[in-house]
Amino acid sequence: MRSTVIPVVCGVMAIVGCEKGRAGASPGVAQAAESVPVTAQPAASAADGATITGKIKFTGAKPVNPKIDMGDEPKCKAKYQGVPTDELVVVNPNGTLANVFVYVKTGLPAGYTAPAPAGPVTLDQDGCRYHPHVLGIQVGQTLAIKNSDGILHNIKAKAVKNRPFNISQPTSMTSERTFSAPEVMVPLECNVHGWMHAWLGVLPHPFFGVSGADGSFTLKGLPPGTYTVEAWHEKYGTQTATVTVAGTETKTADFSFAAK
Amino acid sequence: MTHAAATVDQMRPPYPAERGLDVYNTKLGMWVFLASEVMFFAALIGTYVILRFGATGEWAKPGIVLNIKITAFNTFLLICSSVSMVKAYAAIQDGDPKKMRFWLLMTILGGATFVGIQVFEYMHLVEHGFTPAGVREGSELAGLVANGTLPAATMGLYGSTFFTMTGFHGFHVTCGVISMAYLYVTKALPGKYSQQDYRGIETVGLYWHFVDLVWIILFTIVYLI
Amino acid sequence: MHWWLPLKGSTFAGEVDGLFLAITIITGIAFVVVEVGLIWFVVKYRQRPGRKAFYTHGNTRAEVIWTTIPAVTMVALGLISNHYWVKIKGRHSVPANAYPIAIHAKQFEWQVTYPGADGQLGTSDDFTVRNQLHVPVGRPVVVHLSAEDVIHSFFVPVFRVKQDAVPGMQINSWFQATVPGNYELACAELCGLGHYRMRAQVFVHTQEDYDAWLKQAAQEAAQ
Amino acid sequence: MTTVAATAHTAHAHHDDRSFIRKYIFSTDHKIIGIQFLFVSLFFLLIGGLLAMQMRWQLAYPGQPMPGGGILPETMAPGGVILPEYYIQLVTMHGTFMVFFAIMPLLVGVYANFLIPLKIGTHDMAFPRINMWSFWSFFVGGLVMLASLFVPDGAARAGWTMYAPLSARHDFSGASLGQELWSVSIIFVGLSSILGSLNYITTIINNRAPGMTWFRLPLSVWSLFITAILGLLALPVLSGAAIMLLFDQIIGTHFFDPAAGGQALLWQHLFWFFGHPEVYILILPAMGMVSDIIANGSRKPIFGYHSMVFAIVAIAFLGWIVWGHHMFMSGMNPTLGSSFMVSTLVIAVPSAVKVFNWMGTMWRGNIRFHVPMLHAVAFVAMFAIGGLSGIYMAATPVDMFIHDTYFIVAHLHYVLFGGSLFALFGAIVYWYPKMFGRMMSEPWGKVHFWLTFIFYNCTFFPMHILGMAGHMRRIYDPTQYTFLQPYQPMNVFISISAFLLFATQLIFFVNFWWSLRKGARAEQNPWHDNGLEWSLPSPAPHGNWEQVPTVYRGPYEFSSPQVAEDYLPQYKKLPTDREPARAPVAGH
Repeated sequence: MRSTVIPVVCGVMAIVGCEKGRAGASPGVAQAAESVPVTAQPAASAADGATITGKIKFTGAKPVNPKIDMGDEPKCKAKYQGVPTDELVVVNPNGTLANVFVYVKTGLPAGYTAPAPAGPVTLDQDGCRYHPHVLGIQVGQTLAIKNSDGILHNIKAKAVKNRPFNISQPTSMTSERTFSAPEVMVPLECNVHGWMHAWLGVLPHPFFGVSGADGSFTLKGLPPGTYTVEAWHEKYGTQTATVTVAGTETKTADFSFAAK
Repeated sequence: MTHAAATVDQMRPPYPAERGLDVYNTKLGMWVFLASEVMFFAALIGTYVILRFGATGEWAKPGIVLNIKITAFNTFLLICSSVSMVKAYAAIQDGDPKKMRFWLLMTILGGATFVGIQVFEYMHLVEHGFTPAGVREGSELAGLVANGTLPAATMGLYGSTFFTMTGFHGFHVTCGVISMAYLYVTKALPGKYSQQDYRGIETVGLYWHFVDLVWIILFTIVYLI
Repeated sequence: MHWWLPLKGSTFAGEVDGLFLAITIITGIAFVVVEVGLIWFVVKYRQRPGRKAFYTHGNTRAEVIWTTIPAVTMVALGLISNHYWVKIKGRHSVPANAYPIAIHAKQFEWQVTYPGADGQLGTSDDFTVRNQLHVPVGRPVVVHLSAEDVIHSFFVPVFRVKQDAVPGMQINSWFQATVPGNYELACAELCGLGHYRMRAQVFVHTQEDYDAWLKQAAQEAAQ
Repeated sequence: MTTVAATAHTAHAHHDDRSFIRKYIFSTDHKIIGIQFLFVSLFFLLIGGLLAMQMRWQLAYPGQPMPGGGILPETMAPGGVILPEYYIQLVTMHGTFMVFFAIMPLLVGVYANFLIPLKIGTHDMAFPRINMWSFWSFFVGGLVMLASLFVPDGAARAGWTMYAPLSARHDFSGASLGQELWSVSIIFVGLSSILGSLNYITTIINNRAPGMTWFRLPLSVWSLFITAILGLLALPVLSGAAIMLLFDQIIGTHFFDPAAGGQALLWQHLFWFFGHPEVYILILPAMGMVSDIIANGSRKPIFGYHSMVFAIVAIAFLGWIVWGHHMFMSGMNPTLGSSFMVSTLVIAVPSAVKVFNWMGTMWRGNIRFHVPMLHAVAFVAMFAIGGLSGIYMAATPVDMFIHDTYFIVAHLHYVLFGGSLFALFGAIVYWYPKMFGRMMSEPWGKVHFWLTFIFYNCTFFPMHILGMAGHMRRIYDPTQYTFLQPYQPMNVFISISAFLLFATQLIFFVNFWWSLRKGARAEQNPWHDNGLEWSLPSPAPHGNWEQVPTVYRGPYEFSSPQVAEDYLPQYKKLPTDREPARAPVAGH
């Protein structure tokens, strides 16, 4: 029976072009994805071209993130000393705000195209939380979704401009997906663990970053021009700044979010 | 079928009454088929009734959403086409193929016009923002919903049921028109119907009256009530 | 591994199991009659050369008998079952003094809301715990079931209780736990790819343990 | 007229001049159409079985790579490990294929088409061309359903019952195109079934041979007639529901979406209003054919022919008012539950009557154990179990515990496999000579029967025990629940039996294909039966009779004292027989 089914399977697969995930994303890239600032772009162009950098300041009382009750997931609970909390608002010791997605919204020359980098961006599910919590990816670049917990997670991407998906990972494994259209932001969630949320920014160019432990970001290798740079935060919304750069100069654009 | 004897349909008059009931196969078959059609529309209408009377909040106001006048005329037209169908049937029973052709043609035209008007009505409704998914954002009707003239809660259900029920009825009318036109060209014009054998007319007539009846029910519950 | 029903954990578990046993006896008799009869006929009346079968078109009395007996049994069974059905699931079956707990089912978790100190749902001191159902023993508990997205089904085997949670509806289901302990709550209606893991723990406490837990949990939830 | 008849008769002469295509592909001959249904639905039976095997692997060895699973794409089983979303697709498609594309077409598509004209004595169906469309509509539906397994995001995954809103909203299920293709395919099946039914009904009412009065009809024809009525009235409801579901999926209507005012339970009511008559569509024809085979095997007239007929009719009527017993736990008004419980328990009575009458038929018989008879007796034994286990569900308080557990799975497989499928194996062997002019191998038939009987019970009986433990249906990994972990050995046992059961079926398929070419030539009446079809040569020629036979008596005159041999065909005229009142119509 199989013998007759296999060709059908393969044939139809070929026709509909079901994306096939290859297991294992290079850990190096995974680091890059998590470390700060993220600049998904070839180093060659970094040398020439301008740079926009800045810090995300945070003013006002530091809000408390809700606790997560991992009572029925001992495997995840074991990975924390204290009670794990949500990552809704992460304020760094130096009074800056982490997990802010900063990207060039407008201003690039018409028809500007950037080839998608070869390496994947890794989204790791570890301790029943997403790492990183906020990340960016280029159109066509591979998103490697990794399950380090070895328990069931499902990843539901509530995309609007891209094809939404909802896949599951019953054990430690890696699945891969790509995105075809720019979309800021694509909400990712796990329905098995209602608290698990991540935000994915899909852009056609490499000029984006996420503020990290020092609250800073850097957009490298910009062609000369005047840009609208937008900073997005999952709770405090967006802010924009207009920056004009030329040559290889470095301009600063700081943002400041106030507690609500 | 090589052996014509096996299928009564292909026989020319005098065709035999079947054993079993004294009804020829196509007529019996049509009655049986209509039984199944009844169940189909029963499912759609039953759904409408359950959703409408199970709905929380008041039901959408047909008088505001729809153009009752045009549809009333359309209903009248369909009833007339049923009458002309009867006339065609009576004509061929009296052995007057010419008269039968005329009335059959009238029926076809009536049905075709009905479908045309319904298409026009649909375009009109969608243009004003009434769609199967409910009221379209930023449309004329959306305004009426905003100012409370129309209930926001039930417009979606009304759109779903209205378009499904009337749509499938329209589909049935279209099928009827096509089959009548087919019979008109292949049987009526070549004069294959006679006082002895007018099974095609009788069978399609049954179907046509059924479709008419269904519309009267739909018009009442979807447009008037 | 039991070869029979699991532990009786609620007041009506006994009644359900009793009915189950009764049906097993009735069907058991029918089963033996049919299967033994078949085997007997198959052996006794197997083809033998030179014998002709007994030519008969039936026997009205026999047919009346084996139509009546099942009919009577079935109707009787229906009446008995209905008695318990009305008692367990009937419109007005929920005891007046039942302790309210709200359960909201969503893909793929149970959000259990407790009434807090005042024992009333819908007040400020309510708090919600995920995938943990704590109930006091020996006291009727009424569960207000609702669903977020798709149809789920609230199923606690030891309580013998099952009730679908339907989006757009609020359904009340009650039970009274009789044996303190730690059990499991499962989703019994296919609700998506995480269905098999839509599981919660059920803790049946003595009243004082329950009160203690309620107090502590409320504090944790508060901060 | 006589000239027409004459030309017709010459056309009957056994070489007929139609092209291969008209003869075997787009044929309007009821026998060819029956055979087309047979081949296609046997293929889908294998597909359904294959899906079940994958489920059983996952249940026995959760999360372990399935042998040969490597060929499946990453979206189904990466490295052969079945994914939860693929598992629920397996659950859904196994049920869908078995119900709509295997059992139903095997019973109705194959045997209503093949047997009705042969057994009532006519040349063909009333509407041969509609009959052809019925097959091709079914075929298209099958292809669509098969294709839906391989589209992006995979096949439908809400169970074969497609409970909304899981089935209606892609963001809930994770499926997309596959879910829509399911609805499309079901609409085709519904159309096919309606076209078929109106054909069967018209033919049986109108085209019976002279002397073939209603109460001389074989029970197989009676049950197929009632089944056709059920199909005619039930399938349109399913089609309507499937259309609404499809609209919810693609044009954003809100029939089943509570978020926008729709009603989730509406789908269940529509589905089960179709679904319960469907249950009887899946068993009545089996009962009818088993009655024929048992009478033949016992060499005795059917015990209580009339009450058998009335039982079928009663089941058909009651079948319309019991659909709610699938919804006792759905939040439906409990008072309705009470009435549905009573009607459900009452419907057990006619089934009981049939079982006892079958036993009565065997009582003091002279039983021959040819392969069809073995399957028929197994049918009675297994159907009895399936029927009895149904009583547990009918009793609502017990249903509260076993609803949606493996007890239900056991019950429905005892009825559908132990019932319908055993009857079908019997029927296939029994009418094989009339279809293909050859006999299937007797010894291999017996081997297949006994192995099937053993492994079948090893597979499905333990499921009752799992159900009593509260083992839920449609779960991907039972070991997630501590209260189910002790039962894992039983799951393993069931799976191994299931694999052996599947392997055993290959014997049947080999026997089937081998006999097509190499089987012993069949004589005209190999089983010494009374039906009209046995008055024809094997295989039955195109157009059946030149002059349809006249019927002088009922179909079950075995061991009649009137004749020396132990059977007396309906078409055999004894000196004492008088011609029926109505002479045959010219040309028939």
